[in-house]
Amino acid sequence: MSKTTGNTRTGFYICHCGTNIAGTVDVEKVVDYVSKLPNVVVAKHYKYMCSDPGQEMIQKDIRDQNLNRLVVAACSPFLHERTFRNVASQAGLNQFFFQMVNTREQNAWVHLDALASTEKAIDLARSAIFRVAFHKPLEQKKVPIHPGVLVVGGGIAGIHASLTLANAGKKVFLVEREPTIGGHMAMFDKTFPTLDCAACILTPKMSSVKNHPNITMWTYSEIESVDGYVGNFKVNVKKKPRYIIEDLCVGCLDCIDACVYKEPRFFDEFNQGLSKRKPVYIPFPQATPQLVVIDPETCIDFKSNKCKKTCVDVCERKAIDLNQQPEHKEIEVGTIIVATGFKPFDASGVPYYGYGVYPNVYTALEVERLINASGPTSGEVVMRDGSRPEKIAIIHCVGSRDKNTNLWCSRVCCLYSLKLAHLLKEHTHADIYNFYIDIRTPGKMMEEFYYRMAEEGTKFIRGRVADIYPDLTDEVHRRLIVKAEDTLISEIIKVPVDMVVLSTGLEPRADANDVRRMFNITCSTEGFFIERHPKLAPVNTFTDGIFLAGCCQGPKDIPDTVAQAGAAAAEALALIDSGFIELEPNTAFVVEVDCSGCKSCVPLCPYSAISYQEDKKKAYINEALCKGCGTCVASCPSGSIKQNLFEDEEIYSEIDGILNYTNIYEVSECC
Amino acid sequence: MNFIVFLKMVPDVIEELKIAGDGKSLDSDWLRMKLNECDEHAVEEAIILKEKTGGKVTVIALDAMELDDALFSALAKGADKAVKITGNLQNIHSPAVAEIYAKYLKDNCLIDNKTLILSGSQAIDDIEGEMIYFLAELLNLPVYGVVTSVSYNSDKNDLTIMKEFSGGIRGEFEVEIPSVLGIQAAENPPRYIPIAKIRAIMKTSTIEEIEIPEDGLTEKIAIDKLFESEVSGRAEMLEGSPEEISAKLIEIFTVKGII
Amino acid sequence: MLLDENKSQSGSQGWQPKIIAFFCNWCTYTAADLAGVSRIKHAPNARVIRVMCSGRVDPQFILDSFAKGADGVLVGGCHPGDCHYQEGNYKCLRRFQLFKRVVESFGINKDRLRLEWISASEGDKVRLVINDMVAKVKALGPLSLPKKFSEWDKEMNIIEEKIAGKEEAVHA
Amino acid sequence: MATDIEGIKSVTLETIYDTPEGKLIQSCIQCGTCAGACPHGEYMDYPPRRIIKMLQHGLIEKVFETDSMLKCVNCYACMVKCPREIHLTEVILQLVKEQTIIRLPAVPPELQKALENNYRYGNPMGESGRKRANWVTTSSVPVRILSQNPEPVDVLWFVESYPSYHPRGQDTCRALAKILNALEIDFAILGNEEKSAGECGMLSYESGLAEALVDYNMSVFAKYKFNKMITTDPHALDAFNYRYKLYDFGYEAQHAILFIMQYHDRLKPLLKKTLGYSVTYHDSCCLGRHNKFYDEPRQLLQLIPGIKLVEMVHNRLNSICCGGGGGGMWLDTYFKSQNMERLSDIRVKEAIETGADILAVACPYEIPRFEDALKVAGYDKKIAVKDIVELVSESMED
Repeated sequence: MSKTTGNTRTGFYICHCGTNIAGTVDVEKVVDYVSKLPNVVVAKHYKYMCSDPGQEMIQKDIRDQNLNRLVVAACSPFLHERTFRNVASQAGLNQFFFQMVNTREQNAWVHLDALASTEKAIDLARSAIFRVAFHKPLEQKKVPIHPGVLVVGGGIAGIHASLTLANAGKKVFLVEREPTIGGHMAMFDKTFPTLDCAACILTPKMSSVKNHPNITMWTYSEIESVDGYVGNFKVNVKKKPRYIIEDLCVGCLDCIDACVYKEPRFFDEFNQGLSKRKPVYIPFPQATPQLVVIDPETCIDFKSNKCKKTCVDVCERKAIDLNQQPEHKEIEVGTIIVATGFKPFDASGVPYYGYGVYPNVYTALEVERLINASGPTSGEVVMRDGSRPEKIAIIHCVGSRDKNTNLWCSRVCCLYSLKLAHLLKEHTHADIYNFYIDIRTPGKMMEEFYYRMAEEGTKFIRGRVADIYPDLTDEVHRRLIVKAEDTLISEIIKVPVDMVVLSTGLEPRADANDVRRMFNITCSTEGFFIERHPKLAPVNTFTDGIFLAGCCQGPKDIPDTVAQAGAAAAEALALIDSGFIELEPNTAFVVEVDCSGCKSCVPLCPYSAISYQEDKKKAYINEALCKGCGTCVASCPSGSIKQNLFEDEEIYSEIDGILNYTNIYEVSECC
Repeated sequence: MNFIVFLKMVPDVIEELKIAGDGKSLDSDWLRMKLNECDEHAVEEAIILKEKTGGKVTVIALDAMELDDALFSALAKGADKAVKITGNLQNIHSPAVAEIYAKYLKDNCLIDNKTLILSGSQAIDDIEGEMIYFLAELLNLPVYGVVTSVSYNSDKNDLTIMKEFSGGIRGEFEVEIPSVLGIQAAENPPRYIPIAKIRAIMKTSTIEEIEIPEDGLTEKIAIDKLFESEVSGRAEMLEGSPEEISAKLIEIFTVKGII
Repeated sequence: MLLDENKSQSGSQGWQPKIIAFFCNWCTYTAADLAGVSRIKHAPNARVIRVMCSGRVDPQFILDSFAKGADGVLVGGCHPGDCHYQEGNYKCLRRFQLFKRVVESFGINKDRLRLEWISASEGDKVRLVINDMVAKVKALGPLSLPKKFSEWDKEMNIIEEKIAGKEEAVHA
Repeated sequence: MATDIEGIKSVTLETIYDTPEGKLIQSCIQCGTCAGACPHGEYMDYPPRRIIKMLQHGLIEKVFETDSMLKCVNCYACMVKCPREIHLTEVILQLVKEQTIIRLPAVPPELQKALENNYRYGNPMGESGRKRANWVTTSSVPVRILSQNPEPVDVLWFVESYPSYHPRGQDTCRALAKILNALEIDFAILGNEEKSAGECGMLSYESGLAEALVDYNMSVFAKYKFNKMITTDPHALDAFNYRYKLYDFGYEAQHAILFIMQYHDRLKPLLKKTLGYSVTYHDSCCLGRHNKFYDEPRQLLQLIPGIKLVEMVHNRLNSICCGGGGGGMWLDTYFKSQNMERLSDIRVKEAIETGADILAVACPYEIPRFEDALKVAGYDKKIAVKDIVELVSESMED
């Protein structure tokens, strides 16, 4: 080693983690080796280092043995770095005189060869011991947390999280992309397993959001950019023009009647196209806010500029402004809850189910609208050709559990398929056939719900449908034949039905990747956002201060969504109420005497934290702006920029440690 | 039981046969040889009998083009031994063939009450199926041709065979062992052998070769001339509606004096 | 006295390469953790050094690793466009392209130095990359720069002594 | 579907669980899509789903005792719909089929004859090899035969057996010759030296036969110099692209339709005659499901002036097999004895339903099969079966 830092007294601790580490790594051998290294005063192994006795043992050693450096080889630093830093500081040691060795996730769990695994553990232990000698005492900077919260997405998750936070007295910005909040839940008729009306339980919450003094609700709006970090995010929101002056519109809907289009003729998104709307419309009667919106894609005035503008004339309050421009708002918040929801699988992605080809093949969401009393048929189940179905097939797992589409189980389809079986039977008295691969009904009262549906006479056929085609021999009905193997009796069956319902799975939103980048969070390859820990931090992301709620994290039902939204709100509250956040001190700084003033670092910083001081002819780093990536450090030709926690000496000593370089050097020196 | 099956390669009529310049033999340019169909049945019958009674099947043939394929195929089907008789085999016909086979049997096999000799009951170049009769004569054994089924009676150590006669008449015979059978059809059609198995057998088995002595054959038959049969008449295709065709038919039949 | 990696390396029986891996905190290090949580087994030859961003990887770290006995160096960062610090990975890439040529000009085989983009969800890619790199470095054999350095030092000493001897002779 | 050809080559039923394919098979969720998708599923004692379960339970021997796999027509319907992406048609079913054929008490005679003929004569119909190139004498344009003129050639056209011998197949050959000639392609055929490629159906039954034919054809290819290979038979195409590759076949093999489509700019002005047909196109299993060429044949049809394309109920990925694959070509009598409805009969009903004048195909098996089926249905005067290249050639006439 080039130099040591005086009287270094290091304690080394390796955790068994039950058998998780000790089952592969020979911990005694590691301790045996490490105890012979220079500077090491104590080396111990223990069953669970993170447990109270483990922590106490370390603290006692720090005090009794006068340790001034601490190395713990255990799990990933993502899990317990904070724990052991606390151990150090509680024992009176600066918490940054600590280094953690990842011996579980990146060693014991991924290797089979115990010898190689132990050798790796020794190399990395030595590396940490070499490194920790160069650590410096650092202070964490405390930054106050802005008490405002941004909630992205106004579905049931966003609604519930917003209300929870607002009720706790926090200022909430709820941003929704569509003209109304409510999300998918607003489209549903009834909810399983209780069969209570979705609108009845959702719309009161929607109006609470609208009326809550602590909630600023921006519909028809999108997030444009997110800057800053936990406690202090700066968010730009774009309010798309709905061509209505919100403050003036009272929701009388006269403009809709007055539209030059006498009949609705455009695809009605809310009713899945089963009905038509006009260019000026309100998505559904309980839409919140109760404001119309003008769709420039279909409005004749936007296309030809020759419309008589009857809508403008009829509005007594002069609330229509066809020249409205997008509005850009900048807000400051301390925490963010991402609740962007899901996208139903596009059923034409399984071409052999004939969606889009045969008019009587419906998606589950379409059927929700058909059954809904406020839907396009006022709750009458009438098919596109005007007939009423006598035989209905409900096909589970469309776009789920299939490598050709989506690999995962969408978790809610079994139960909503059961629910639709019940509702369709109630509305039509038709014979219902549920084609399924496995019936999955976990959760409270769910299995009971399944039995109830079975008792109601729903026919269950265990087999994934392989083909749907019109019966060419049936001149009258032209029923659709649903072909599958009933795997329980090993017979190929062909069921003629009038209507097919495709229980489509849940997918991530198409723009999940853009959202992920904007918020600096991660998503799996399929596009669901990844939580910080699947069990212990299910609503946290890897980015501090950003939380997840609802189906953007993975498919889930309404109770779980609401529970998760509550949890996300609680996490946000906990942060806000702590009042401040402690930042990692991994910022960069300039050692002025060494700086030659070459300015090569200045343009490298994406946060403009580096400036050039004309008077001194030196670079200067604004610590408040520095995020601690270290890019400038790596490129400074004179080595005058240093990064706390990642100083050159620290990394070189890590390399030395891994390669056991001093020993080699000594050997070559002495011969 | 010891099953000895004599096989014969015959011209494959899938290719048009041409008479060679000498007017006495077939043009060998495009000539392909294949195993005589009845002989395939004889092999099949021998293997079926072996599967029922146990024993050993030996297939024996005079050398010819593509014979090896046929012998390996028989081995793949279940024959135990294949023998190829080589030598000057030009202009050899049934009596001489029988003589060669008889000599082979006398030199190499014990013909006892556990030996059955089989061969196809006819071939395209031996419609009468003479060979087995010549052979039986030389061996002094009973002989039965046009056999369509064979079953072994273990209690009496004899066979019950079915023979076909013209006019759809069949006869059942009790036959002693040893004897010579000319097989018309085996109990089942010749079985299919995956080519992979034949190719494997080619790598692992060998064909025993025996050379006949230069002289000692008493050829009693010689081909004088080969010629193609003359075209005697042609089929006439009738065209038109069913009514027109039937009218024409009646006219033709009347002219020919059939009706 | 440049290295010539085309000459076959001998005497490497039972030898296991050591690879130093600089992984960025947000993507690749997290992916390596994910590989662990998913129990995705891979070759035990890589030793990870965590940095906040691949942009922090100073070319000197790579040189230092080779000089001190590493057989390979792997740098892992976020996919282009995914950098936690907006564009640190681009800075790394820019530097890396240049540096790769420098390393090659030293006679170090290009397979010993590798830059990979591995996102936090790509646990299996960690396995693929490490296994592939270990296989390639194994095929190349040990680099053993420290040993070579000391041999070269000795040669230099002898040469220097010779030169000194000659000079003395001249002086004499 | 990316298939690991090397992997498939070495897989046997005994070693299957040591392969990635075995892991897939173990992950089968028993959903029954394969059985439901199988055009003959209802006639099988052991449809694919049960076969997988029997294999998992070590009871596969029981499957061999039945003729279930004899009924597989290699149509890839199960494979393309399998939610686990198990390579049913490509791997496991082939292994079971081969064992089935080995252990059957008696191979159906028509099939046995076809297999034996293919081995002995290089074509399943038992025709003389000497007559393989006879169709050339009636071609309106010269067709070079390599054995007579062994100069290097750009495109080797592998004609295959049905096009070589079947009268309607020969129509296709003459049409293609005309198109290639008009496009000024330097092409040639092997003539009498060519033998059946050992198409995929045969390959799945009979690896030995396939190897014998591969060995033979490879030895013939070695005699000549050419750059790429084309064929009108999707089965031959599969043989070259999936099987011959294992035996160091280093050429790019292409279906004639795809080859022609590369020259669509040159072809378009040649198509002068307007054909006022309504055409429905039958996706062949190998070209469609196995190689995902759904659009190219339709694009070529639409290049022809006046053609109106209509679709059958089952099209593209969901097309119904003509029943000729996997040996089905020689199992009609056997299938009938099992009271199975002929797939070609089902298929032509769908074609009739479209009201089209022409049932367009791109596989030589389909012309005889659909023509027969139409005769049975009494529709042979109302709708004609034509290979796409025939239609292209027709449009080239003034």
